Amino acid sequence: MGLALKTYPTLTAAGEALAAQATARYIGGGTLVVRDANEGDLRFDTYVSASDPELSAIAVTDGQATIGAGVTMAGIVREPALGFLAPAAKAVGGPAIRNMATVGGNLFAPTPYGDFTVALVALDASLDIEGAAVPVTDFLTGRETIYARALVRAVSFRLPAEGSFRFAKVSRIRPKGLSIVTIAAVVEERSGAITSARIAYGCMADRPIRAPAVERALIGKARTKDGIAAALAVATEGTSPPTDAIASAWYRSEVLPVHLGRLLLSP
Amino acid sequence: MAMKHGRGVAAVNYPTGMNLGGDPTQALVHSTPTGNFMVTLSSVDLGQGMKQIMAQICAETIGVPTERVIVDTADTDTGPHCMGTFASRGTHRAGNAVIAAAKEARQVMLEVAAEELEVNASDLDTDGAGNIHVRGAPQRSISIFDTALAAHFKRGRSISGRGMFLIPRSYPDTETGAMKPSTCYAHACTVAEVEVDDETGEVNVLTVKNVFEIGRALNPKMVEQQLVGGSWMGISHALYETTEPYYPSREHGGRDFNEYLMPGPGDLAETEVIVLERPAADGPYGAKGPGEMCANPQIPAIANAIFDAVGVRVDTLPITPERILRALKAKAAQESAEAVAH
Amino acid sequence: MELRKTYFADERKDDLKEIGQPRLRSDALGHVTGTTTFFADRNLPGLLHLKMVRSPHHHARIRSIDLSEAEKHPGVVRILTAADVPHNVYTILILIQVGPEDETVLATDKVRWKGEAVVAILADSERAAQEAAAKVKVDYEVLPAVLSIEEALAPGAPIVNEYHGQNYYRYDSGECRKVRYGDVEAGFAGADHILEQTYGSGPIEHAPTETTGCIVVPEGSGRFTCYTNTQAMFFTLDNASIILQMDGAKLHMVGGTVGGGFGGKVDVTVEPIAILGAKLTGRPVSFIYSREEEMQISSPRAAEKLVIKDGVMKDGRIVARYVKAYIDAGAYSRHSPYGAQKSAAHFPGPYTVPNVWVDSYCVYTNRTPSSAMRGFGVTIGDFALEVQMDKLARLVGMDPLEFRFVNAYRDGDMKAHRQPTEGAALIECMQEASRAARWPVAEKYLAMSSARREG
Amino acid sequence: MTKVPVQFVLNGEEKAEFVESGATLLRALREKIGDTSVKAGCQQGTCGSCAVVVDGELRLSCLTLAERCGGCSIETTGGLAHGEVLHPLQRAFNEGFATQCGFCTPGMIMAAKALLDRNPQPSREDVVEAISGNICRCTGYEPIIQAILAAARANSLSAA
Repeated sequence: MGLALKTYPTLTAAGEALAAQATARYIGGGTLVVRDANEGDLRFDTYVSASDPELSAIAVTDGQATIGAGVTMAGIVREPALGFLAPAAKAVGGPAIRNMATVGGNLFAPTPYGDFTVALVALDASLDIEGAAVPVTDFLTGRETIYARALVRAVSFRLPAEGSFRFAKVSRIRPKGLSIVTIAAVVEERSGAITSARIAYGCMADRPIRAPAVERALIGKARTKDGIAAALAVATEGTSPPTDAIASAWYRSEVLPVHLGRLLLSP
Repeated sequence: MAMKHGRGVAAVNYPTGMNLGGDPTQALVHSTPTGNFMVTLSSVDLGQGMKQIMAQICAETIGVPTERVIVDTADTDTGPHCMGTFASRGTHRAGNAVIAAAKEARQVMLEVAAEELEVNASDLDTDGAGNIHVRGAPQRSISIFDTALAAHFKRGRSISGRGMFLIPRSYPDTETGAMKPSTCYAHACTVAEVEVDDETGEVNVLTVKNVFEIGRALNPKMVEQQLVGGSWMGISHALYETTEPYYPSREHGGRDFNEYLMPGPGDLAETEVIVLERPAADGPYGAKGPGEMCANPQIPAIANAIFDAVGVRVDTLPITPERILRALKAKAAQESAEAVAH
Repeated sequence: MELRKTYFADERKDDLKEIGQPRLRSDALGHVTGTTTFFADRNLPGLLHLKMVRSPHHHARIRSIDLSEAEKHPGVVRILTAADVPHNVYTILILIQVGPEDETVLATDKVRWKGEAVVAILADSERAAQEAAAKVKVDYEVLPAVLSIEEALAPGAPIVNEYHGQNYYRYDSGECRKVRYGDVEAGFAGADHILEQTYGSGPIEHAPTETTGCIVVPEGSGRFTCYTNTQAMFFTLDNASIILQMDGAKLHMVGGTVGGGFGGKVDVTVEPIAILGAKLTGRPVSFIYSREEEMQISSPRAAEKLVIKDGVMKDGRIVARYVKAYIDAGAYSRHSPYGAQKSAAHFPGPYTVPNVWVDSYCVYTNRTPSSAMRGFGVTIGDFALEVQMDKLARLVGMDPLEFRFVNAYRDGDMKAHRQPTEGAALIECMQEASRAARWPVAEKYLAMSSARREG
Repeated sequence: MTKVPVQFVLNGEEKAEFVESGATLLRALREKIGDTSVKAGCQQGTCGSCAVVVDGELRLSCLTLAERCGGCSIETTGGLAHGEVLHPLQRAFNEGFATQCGFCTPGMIMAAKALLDRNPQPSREDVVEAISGNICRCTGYEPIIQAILAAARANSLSAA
């Protein structure tokens, strides 16, 4: 049977509709779900969308950012208060995709997609799911299970200290290509020593992950070649990179420390 | 990290037309009552510009401006037989057929003009702008428009021609392989400069300088289109493309333009194209087929440049960062083993 | 782009009026206004969509096909199986007497590659066709698969394609196309150095932006108009005529405006089955490859393996060249026997070598059938040859460009396939490359000419 | 199949059509309205051949639901010329030999238009970024980049 679109004024109403119909899927920007339909994914026959204006709101106050799940990558790039995040938003697709793809959709994008979410992991973002605050890493762990049909209202995070956020997407194709490895880092320093570090990887597992061993190894060290050596030595700890059309697991593991080192040492 | 520079060269040739011949193409040309010319074919334009080139060939042969020629092609009800567009045969085979048809049509056109001007057809020439005149006496002239009108309504003549081009099929000798695969060859030499990241195996192609010998550039801007696009595809083949990245494993084949890798607009090498023309004896106005040849020399030139840069050979296409990195690691392991042995 | 008119000026008259002029393309206006009509740019009332059910296995026996659920699916108009195809086993090049017929339009008792067409669904909408395709039940008995050239040629390998009887194409010359010129063993015996190397490649896709497809309209006259993006109108018409056992006079192919070909649209994989669908339903039928089908189902450029062994003298002359080339045809011939033969004719490349031995094999594996692509039979060979040339130059301590001058063919030189060289221009290309790339070579090479030998 | 009414402005003209609920804008434009300048190259969002401008923003019509475009203003390459007067981008692509097979051209021109409408004097890097979601298999991109830069120059001359 044909597909149908059902639009609801609020996310809550959309959520109820989704819960009531197993063959319904939520549509944000459409870049994932409409592709699935075009390619003959028969597991769903209904798109559910919400026209809730709150979903496309961005609020940055008192060092706290809250981004509606329906905000597009282009919307992030346009927001002056989120300038540090522009490289991560620009890492997603080409210009047309960025005008459509949303923050909420990116959370569900399977590896090797989902570059923006890598940034959210490094920012230790929290998701608003039906009023509950869910850490982004918890969400990712349960993405195909308990959160498979979750509706994310917004993501929020503390703004990182000036100059502490770093982001790199390594791709075969420029300026737009799938990721070999994506790295986001929030590294704070005082008096020449690293005081805190949150490191996130894309494409080093089947979903974005944190790199706790690296984070530990950076604390107290200088951000120099020698200072980060111990961290690079444990760069691949806890990773299980995929082999896909872009790169093999072997290659991803081999170059991860190289790219991590370059990112950490970049000015 | 170190970015290592290198450069490499390669030289190639390429046959024009179907291997071993036996691949006919036919063409028909006729005039409308007002002196436009229709070329009828069944050859296919893949985007390389076959329609435009056939119009220019017909126009040159008849002696009219290209705008006076209309090409109607690829309808099997109307177009005479063509083997198809492949094997760098379109321009060469169809071009020759169009020349033959246009020559026959031109002869009728001159005969009609001769009757109108009361001279011998052999004394007439065209000016390329739409007129026929007596050679050496340009004031004694008639327009092609009037000639066509006269042919249709007064003289009862059909200004038309049939063209056919066939290189007879060659059969290879079973023991020696003696055969005639092709009648003319295009040529190329490419020098590529690369930089290779010796920690990641990534390659940037900095420049490619391509020299192509193609017989005759029938339309230089369209030749440039083919050669520049082909040069890009050569780079793409060298470093990026395969449907099965882990061949012979059938896993992980690309399903879309994100997974099937080709260089993007941010990956372009500075590309220089230089064209030489040594007309082919049997080519239409000397032309050979450049469309396939132009994508070949970049591949080995880049492979050789990578060796020049980092001292490793990757003899399997595509030359991916992974293959280079594996070769670099193998080389390093071998060198350190040798150092220990000494 | 620069036209360097100084070369071969005496062989050319540059007095033409239309030829050599950079006229604007007559078709570009349609392209930039979006008004160029590609085959799919037509809307037809009652159009049916054809969707193929494909093999999920590399090699399997078909025990049974159950269409009962699919046939009942709303929107399904007709389902085609092998029994509906009048002449189901075909091969494209039968038109030029290159047989045997070895490929099924729709699989009968076996599938030989993952992706092979088994059942064709004709439905009112693409979605209905997709849904019905999911309801087709095919019972397969999976068979051992042969996925590489080495596996295919190993003793006792499973037979990929019974129409050939062995895992390679049998030419009139035997298991391979052969070229024998001079005495290659004597050449090696007298050589200062010998270098044997192996080269390879993976399959490559044409990846045109417009996928392969056609729309077929049954006409009141009893004829069928097929709007197609084939690269070869009569290849398609004649093969469709054979497969459908239909008089060619009933077939009308319309095409000639193609969104990129690169050799990928010379197979005849969509038109015959779509015409059959139109015939059996009396309705227009559209069969257009999805992007995924274009990437993984349409024929790629073959993977190849090449072994090159050369004998070379200290002064740089190549005195013997031995080439074994293996083309991975996949499960069916399509154009591969032709490509392997073209490859044989291409060696030893644009060089004059007195002793040459070439064996070129077309090998069958349980893979997507490969076929023609830009540079067919030559591109991968050129990669191997020209990397080998670089290695040889370094082996004898010569500059790689100068090394090629030493060996470049000239007019009158006898080629390995026993045709004298005519119209050579390799030397001039290299001279110009030397200048353009600032890659200096000795004066004697700059003084060379393709048209004659020195002294 | 449920049909729903959709109204939008296409290239300055009001359009009202019944489309299948859940149908893509690509389908609606090509099959309902007959604007076949919008090409279906992949229907995956990976080639850009179907790119259109919706309310000033570049979109992929293959991933956009027609029903969600109600009330929008949509631009396609099919409506870019004013009679016989070509848009500067169309002129630049034509005169710059930036088309070969022509299949990617309409989407490419839309991507370029979305850029020039916001940034009339783009750098080469801006142009590269703007067309990064559009695949061309024939040209090697360079002639396309040059044509877009030429159109921008022509624009600035006519504005001066």
